[in-house]
Amino acid sequence: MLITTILFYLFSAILLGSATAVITARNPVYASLFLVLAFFNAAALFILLGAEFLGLVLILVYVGAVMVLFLFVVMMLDINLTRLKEGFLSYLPLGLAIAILGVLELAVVFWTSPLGHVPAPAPIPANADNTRALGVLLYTHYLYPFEIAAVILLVAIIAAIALTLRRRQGTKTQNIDAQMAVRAKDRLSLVNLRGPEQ
Amino acid sequence: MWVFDWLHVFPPLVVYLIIPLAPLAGSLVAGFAGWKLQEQAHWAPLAGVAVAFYLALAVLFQTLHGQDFYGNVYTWAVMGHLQVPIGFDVDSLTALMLVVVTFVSLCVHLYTIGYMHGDPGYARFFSYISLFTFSMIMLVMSNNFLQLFFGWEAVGLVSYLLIGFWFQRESANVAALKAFIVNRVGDFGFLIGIAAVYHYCGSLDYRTVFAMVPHLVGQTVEIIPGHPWNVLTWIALLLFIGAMGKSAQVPLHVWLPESMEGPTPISALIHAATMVTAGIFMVARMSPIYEQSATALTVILLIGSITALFMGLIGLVQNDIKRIIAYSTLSQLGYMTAALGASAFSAAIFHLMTHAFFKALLFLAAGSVIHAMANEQDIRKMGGLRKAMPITYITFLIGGLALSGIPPFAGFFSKDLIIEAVGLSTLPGAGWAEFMLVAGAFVTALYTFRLFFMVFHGEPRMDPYTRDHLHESPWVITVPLIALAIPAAYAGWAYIGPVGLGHFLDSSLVIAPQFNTIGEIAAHWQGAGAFLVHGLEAWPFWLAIAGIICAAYFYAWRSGLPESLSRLLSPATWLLQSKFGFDAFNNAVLVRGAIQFGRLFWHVGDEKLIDGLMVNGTAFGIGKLALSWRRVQTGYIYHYAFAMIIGLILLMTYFVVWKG
Amino acid sequence: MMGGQPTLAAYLILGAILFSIGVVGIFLNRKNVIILLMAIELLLLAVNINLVAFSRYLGNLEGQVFVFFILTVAAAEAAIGLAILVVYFRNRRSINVEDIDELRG
Amino acid sequence: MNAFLLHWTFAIPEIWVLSMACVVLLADLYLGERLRDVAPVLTVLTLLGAAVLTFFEIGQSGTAFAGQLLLDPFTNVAELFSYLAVLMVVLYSRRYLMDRGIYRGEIYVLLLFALLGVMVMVSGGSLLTIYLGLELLALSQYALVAFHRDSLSATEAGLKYFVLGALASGLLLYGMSLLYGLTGTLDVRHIAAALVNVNSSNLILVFALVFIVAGIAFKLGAAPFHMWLPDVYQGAPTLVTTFLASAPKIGAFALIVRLLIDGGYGMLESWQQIFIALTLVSLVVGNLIAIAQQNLKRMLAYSTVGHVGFLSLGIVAGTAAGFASAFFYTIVYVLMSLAGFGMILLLSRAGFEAERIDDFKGLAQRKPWYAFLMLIIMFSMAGVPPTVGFYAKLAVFQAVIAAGYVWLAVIGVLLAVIGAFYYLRVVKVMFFDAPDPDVDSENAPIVRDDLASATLSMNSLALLVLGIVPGPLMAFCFYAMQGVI
Amino acid sequence: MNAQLLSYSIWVPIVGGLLVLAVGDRRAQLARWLALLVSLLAFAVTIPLYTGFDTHTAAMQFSERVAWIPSLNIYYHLGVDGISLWFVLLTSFLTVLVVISSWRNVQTRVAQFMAAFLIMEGMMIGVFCALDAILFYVFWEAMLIPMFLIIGVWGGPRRVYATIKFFLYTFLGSVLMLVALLYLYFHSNNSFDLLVYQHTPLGMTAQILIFIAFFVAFAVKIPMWPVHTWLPDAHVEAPTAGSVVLAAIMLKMGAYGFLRLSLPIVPDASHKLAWLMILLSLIAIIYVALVAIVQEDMKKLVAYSSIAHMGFVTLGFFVFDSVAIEGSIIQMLSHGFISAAMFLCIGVLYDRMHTRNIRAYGGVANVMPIFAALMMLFAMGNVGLPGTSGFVGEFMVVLGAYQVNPWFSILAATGLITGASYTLWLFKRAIFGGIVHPEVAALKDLDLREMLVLGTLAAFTLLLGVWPAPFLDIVHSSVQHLVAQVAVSKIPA
Repeated sequence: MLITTILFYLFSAILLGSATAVITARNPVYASLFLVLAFFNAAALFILLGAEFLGLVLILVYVGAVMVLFLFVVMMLDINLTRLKEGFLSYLPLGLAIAILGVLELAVVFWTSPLGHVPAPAPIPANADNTRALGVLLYTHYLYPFEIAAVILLVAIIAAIALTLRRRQGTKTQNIDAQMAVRAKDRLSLVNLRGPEQ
Repeated sequence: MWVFDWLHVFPPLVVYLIIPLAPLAGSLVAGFAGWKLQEQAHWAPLAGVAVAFYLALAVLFQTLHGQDFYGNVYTWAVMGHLQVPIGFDVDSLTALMLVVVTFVSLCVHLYTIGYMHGDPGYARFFSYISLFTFSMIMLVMSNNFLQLFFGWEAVGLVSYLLIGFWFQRESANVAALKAFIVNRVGDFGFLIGIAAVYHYCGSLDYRTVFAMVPHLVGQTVEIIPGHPWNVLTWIALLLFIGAMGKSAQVPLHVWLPESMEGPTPISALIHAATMVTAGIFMVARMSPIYEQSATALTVILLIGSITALFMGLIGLVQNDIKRIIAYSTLSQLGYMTAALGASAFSAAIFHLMTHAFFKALLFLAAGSVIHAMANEQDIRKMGGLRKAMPITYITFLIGGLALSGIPPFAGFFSKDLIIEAVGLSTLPGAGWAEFMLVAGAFVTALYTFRLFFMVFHGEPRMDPYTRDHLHESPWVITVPLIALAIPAAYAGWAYIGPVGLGHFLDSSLVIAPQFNTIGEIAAHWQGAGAFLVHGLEAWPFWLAIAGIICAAYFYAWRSGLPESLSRLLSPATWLLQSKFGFDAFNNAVLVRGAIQFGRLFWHVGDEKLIDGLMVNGTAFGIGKLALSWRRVQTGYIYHYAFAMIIGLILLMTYFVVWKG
Repeated sequence: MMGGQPTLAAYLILGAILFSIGVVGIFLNRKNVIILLMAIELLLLAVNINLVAFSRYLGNLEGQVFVFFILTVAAAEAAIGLAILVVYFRNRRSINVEDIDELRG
Repeated sequence: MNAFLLHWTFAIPEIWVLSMACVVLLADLYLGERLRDVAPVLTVLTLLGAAVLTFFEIGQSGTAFAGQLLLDPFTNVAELFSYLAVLMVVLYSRRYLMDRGIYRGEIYVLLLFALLGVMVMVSGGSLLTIYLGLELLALSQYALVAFHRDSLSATEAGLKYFVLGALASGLLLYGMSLLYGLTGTLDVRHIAAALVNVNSSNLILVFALVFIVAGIAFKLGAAPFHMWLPDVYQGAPTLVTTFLASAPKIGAFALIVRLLIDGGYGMLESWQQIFIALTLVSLVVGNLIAIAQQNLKRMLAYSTVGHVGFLSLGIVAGTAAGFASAFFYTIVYVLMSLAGFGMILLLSRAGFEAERIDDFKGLAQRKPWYAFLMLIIMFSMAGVPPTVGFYAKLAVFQAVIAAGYVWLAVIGVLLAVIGAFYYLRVVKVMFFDAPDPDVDSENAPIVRDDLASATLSMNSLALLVLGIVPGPLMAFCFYAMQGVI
Repeated sequence: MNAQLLSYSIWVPIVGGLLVLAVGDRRAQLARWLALLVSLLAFAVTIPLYTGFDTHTAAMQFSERVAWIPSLNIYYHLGVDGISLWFVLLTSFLTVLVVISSWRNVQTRVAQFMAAFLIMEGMMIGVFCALDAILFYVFWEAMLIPMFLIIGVWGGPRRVYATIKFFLYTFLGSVLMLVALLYLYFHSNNSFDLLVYQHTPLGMTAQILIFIAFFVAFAVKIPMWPVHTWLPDAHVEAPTAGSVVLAAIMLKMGAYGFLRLSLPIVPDASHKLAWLMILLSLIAIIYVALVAIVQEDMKKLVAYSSIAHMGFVTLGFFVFDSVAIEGSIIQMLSHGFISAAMFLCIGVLYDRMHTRNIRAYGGVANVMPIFAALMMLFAMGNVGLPGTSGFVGEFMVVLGAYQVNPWFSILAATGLITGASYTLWLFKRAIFGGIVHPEVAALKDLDLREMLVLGTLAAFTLLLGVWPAPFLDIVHSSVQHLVAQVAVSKIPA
């Protein structure tokens, strides 16, 4: 199935290219858009590997939610683009050398290891239901982690709100408790107005 | 004798114990209660010493009857396998020394009452001199090396305290310090000697050690590798270093002249009669060891002779009355030492005894003069005192004649005996020694009578006020003078028989047959009279007479002559006035050397190298390192990430290299 | 490639390169912090690729389960990260990486 | 009951803490306005309750949730110490937070969630749970560090911590992914079993370990993965720093226990090498750079790096005794940090953080009792008997020497001496220097906070008392580790 | 009671010290009296150790052994033998004097000061009694804390430098010992028992390494050249009482360490490296004595003299002769009295004049005769005059050293000369002479309290000098045993 191989290299190339673009883009908006592209390609690779559910989740959750959040923040913060690239080049050679050394070490090891050349698995049967299988695992075997993941999301919510929510002085909001707790005599005071003595 | 009979009610040990303890008690009373007793502080020490003297006589009497004692009082300590007791060895030598010591001490105590009258340190002074008596008694009565060393150092301490008695005076303090430290140099050798004795004999007890000595003959030790020395020579010389310090032999003599900074009674008691003879006594006591080493005896003989002559020469150019007597003491100690070298132990002890009497006499007489002169000590400012101070004059003359070796006074017998003995000695260098000693006789007479004539004869050279107030000293001063003049006059012919030549000391001494010079003389011994006659035929006597005549000529009749003579012989005068350069050498090389090395070690070794470079340097280096490493923490996220990644990659690379 | 599928090694090397790009993005970035956060997403993506590939080649689903959770956590992480970023921006009026150096030494 | 629910009771403490965290959140939301102390009080109750629940679990062991959760003595002991640590943080917190206007319920909620993260980590039976626990803890910590959102340094610290923390989790995850690839399982015990068949010189496995250890080292704060630590410790509100130095360290230690010992003991030889490197670098870097610090929090941060170096000695030993002593060291470190940062916390006031070393000048004259306590703390950190800090060092040295690494021990003790210098400096400032009139006049009375000061006293005195009677605590730690190998 | 005598000796002062601390600085007078009471009680507790001591055995007496840290096999194990007994008594005895001597001259933070000394007393006694390596180490190190504070809080102008130097120096020394102790643990079937260590076979290399580790610890404490430079600084800056304890007791711990640990545990290495130790001891005796001569600061002078005197002690150890070792122990004891007294004397002067510079004095004997007399006695003790305690030890060491090599005793005996030089030169410059400075003329002689303290020390100095037998009898069996033990090789065949 040559096509899979071709697709793999195609997606990989775009993935790596857009990843590189993410970290080198001048404008964060571009960067996030490249990241979206990278995610799309990764999702494609997932699907190539038979993980359709994860591929879809990647697109839905990441592209749909996380990246939108990124963009939102990028837009919200007024970021100047002037002081860029300073000092970047001076560190580049050493940094790249280190990174390349790391990649080379990993690559050689992966390439030479028998693990890297385990026989290709049998093609996934067409009726295999990846989503269902995952679901069964998640709700039985991985129930406990699943709950923890929920807690993590809760923490994220609490933390994000606690950090960013500001009750600004002077903003007028409705205080329902206070409204409910109002008693007539607090609002209405009867003043005995005596007219001028006639 | 009947006066001692009642003592039999006591066990002998008690009697022996009381001898040292009585002065000690006196000393403690004077020391602790002195502030309250004030001018009455002398009674307890005086009584203590008197008791000691009385008992010393009793002991002498006993030993004359062969009642020796050797025993322990208590166990001082058990060190490892070594048991060290405190004990007494009382034999004739001890008894004789005890009598000399306590007698001179008693005289000095008496004399001090007058001499120190009114001094703010009156009680303290009595405390010291009684303590000295105690220490000296402990020294001579000891039956082991430890106790000997105890007494040895204790007399050094008291000497230090007494020389520095007038501690307000800078010169007195310097002199005291010098005395102590020079003595310590001697004690250093002495201590090593004791260690050597312990090493080879396994004991510090006299009898045990002496019993071991024959077994050590022929044994050698290599202190400097490749140079085997006879063990006994080694021990003997080490111990003799101690004696050199204490008995002020060249080159450890430098402290004695300066010790004259102390009050005069001290000069008499310690620095003439008793303490300085400790070395002589010690060598005599150790005769079993010394007799086994010809080398040691030769060294002793030569050092003694050198001291005898050259210290006398220095005495010629001194002008301080006490210093002249001090140099004379040095010279006489040289004679004694020479006698020891010639194995004439009894002669040494005999001279020690006679010297104790006439030298104490001379000092006390000098003290009497100084007292009369209102503390003036320079003989160039004296003269013509003969009339004002007749008793002092007479007694001084007796002392001077005795010192010069004019018969029939005590010094003649003892000194002549020594010269005879040295002449008979077969040791290498004995000839030189004899020559120096004979020449010394002339020198002795010369400086003695130079002093005598300049002080008592000629024109008075003091200021008028002093001249008008010249007076004879009170009885507490003159009585001791007279008391000492008597033995100074007669002790020579009276005791040369039993002490100098006789068998009185035989039980205490061991003399090897080949060194038995005294034995030879004794073989020809025909009584004191014959000895006297014999002496008149010999060189020393005529040289002494010549010395007196020269002195009279130069200093009484032609008093301008010495001046021009000294100019004529200026290099020699200079040499004598600089005291052969010993002091200069000590100051320039030893004292300064120690201080320079101390500074070097302190500033360079301790401060710069150890503290500066190693200690603070390390701290400084670590601090610097910390500051520079601190800069790695730049605050930039990318550096932090970079550090992490570098760490990671390094670890990976390490494993690739290590395992791959 | 013979078997019609790229080898596992190919996926792993892809993951490794992507991971390195993420890392390089973190330590070579002198621009704003948002890009750092994106680089972190790349790191996680690389890990995910690894896990999915392993899962496929080992024929067990645990890797995919792991990826599922990583995605969840990554989302939460992004939320908190951005929140902190916003808070920081409010204080410093900059999210330039080189300005974040109050604390150092 | 379904098999995957077997032994679900093992998770009761976790469930309790989670539920109570939600309760605190809601209670604070609805009652916080009127009852300002409701959150801390409920938090304390939560912790006490959790302690009781955990206490009843002692003695049980096994797995739950299909191996996702492990219960063994280590779980129990580590959880108990974590409760204690958080409890102390809560007891320290009130006045400090009020002074800075951040006395809000969320902080307690976050603390509880972080605690939950630690609990999940210490009881984690698979790579997945461990990772999730770690993230739960980490996310809570990021938020806590930046919690004082008006403070530039706090938010900067939060940002740095976040970025580097994410990088570190990335490294850890990458390592985990390789481990999974090699063994085909996420369950640590299955990994251990699978590793028996893997050649120990398999470089992929070694790389997996390198990445995992790097992640762990980051969490522990071992050099060179420590760079975040000084900045975060200094920048975070002191209360948060106090927390960072406490329960999370137990969590980080749990990573070692679960990943390296439970899972990777077969690869001991490899990761021992890594730890030797980490130990050396940490000891040198931590102790040396601490000397140059003027800020006490920062100094204690570097000293933490040094402490991590020491505790790693026990890990290097690679023996049961070594791990136990490392655990003991961790616990002692936590106690010391709580006291040390607690002291800074207690001495600071609104508008004044007592975090410069010079702020302690003359403390012995101003507040002798506090100075005495700080003395104990400093000497304990320096490892001078009779404080408990000494026994911690003793134990790890003993272990490392037993394992034959005498040279490491020698280097360790020498750096302990260098380390002593900067602790002494604090003592010097407190006892030998005169009080700084500026500091004194500025805010003369040290604000009373009886609860916090009592806590601090107990905490510090415990360092001394445990120094005189270290036996039980040590036995407890040894007990905790007995089931591990 | 008898069974826990050592525990009482250790804990009575520590608990008492805490009580004093609790009294607080505001009630200074109460704190003083309480401290005195505690120190007396602590001294009283140690007396039965002497009266009940069996001189015929080298075994540990009054032993106590309780499990302390079972996880690491550490025991609370105490005991005394002839080697340690005197130091226990010396410590408890001197603390009483220290408390009395600080009665007036310490006016700030009195309770803390007294408490520090009492707590330190307990710890020091602990060092001498501990038979478990870790217990030993704990006391050994813990003692640094109070001393660190004493110098730092109540010290002179350069106190911070001095006290940190003191602490780090000694800390550096002791940590290596800890490594050695731990190493031994694994070669003695997991035991920390010092008595077990003594029978642990060890190869030569191991022995030498252990010896070096011990050496660093003990040499710093003694201190031996060239790790001695902390001592003069510490002494100069320490308050009088601190100097007294430092010189009289703390320095002895290093030497005690050699006897209790180095010699019996690594005998072969001790023999092999004896030359080095002897060399360093002789350097201490000669070099340091020369340095002492040129000192201008009285305390520094006495500090250097302490180093020189401790040179005799270490020399005595490493000639492996029973006379020398006993001599060293006596020298330590004697130095305990004499150095304490010397520092107290300097303290007496310092209290009155607030300077330790020798040049500022001169002629003190004119106005303080009693003081001068007592100080003379101590100076003579320092010089090693027979009849004072200072002589006994030096004499025995010289005797013993000669057994091995005459040169050792020749070089050591130079201490006789140099010792006399610096001590008496000090005495000459400070105490003798005319009064040059008007301040000196106004000095008052000793008061009763000072006389009591110095008089007591004088009595002991003389007693030990005149009759050392009772002191030596205690030491005897243990030293014989030690010598026999050191003579046997521990290298496994």
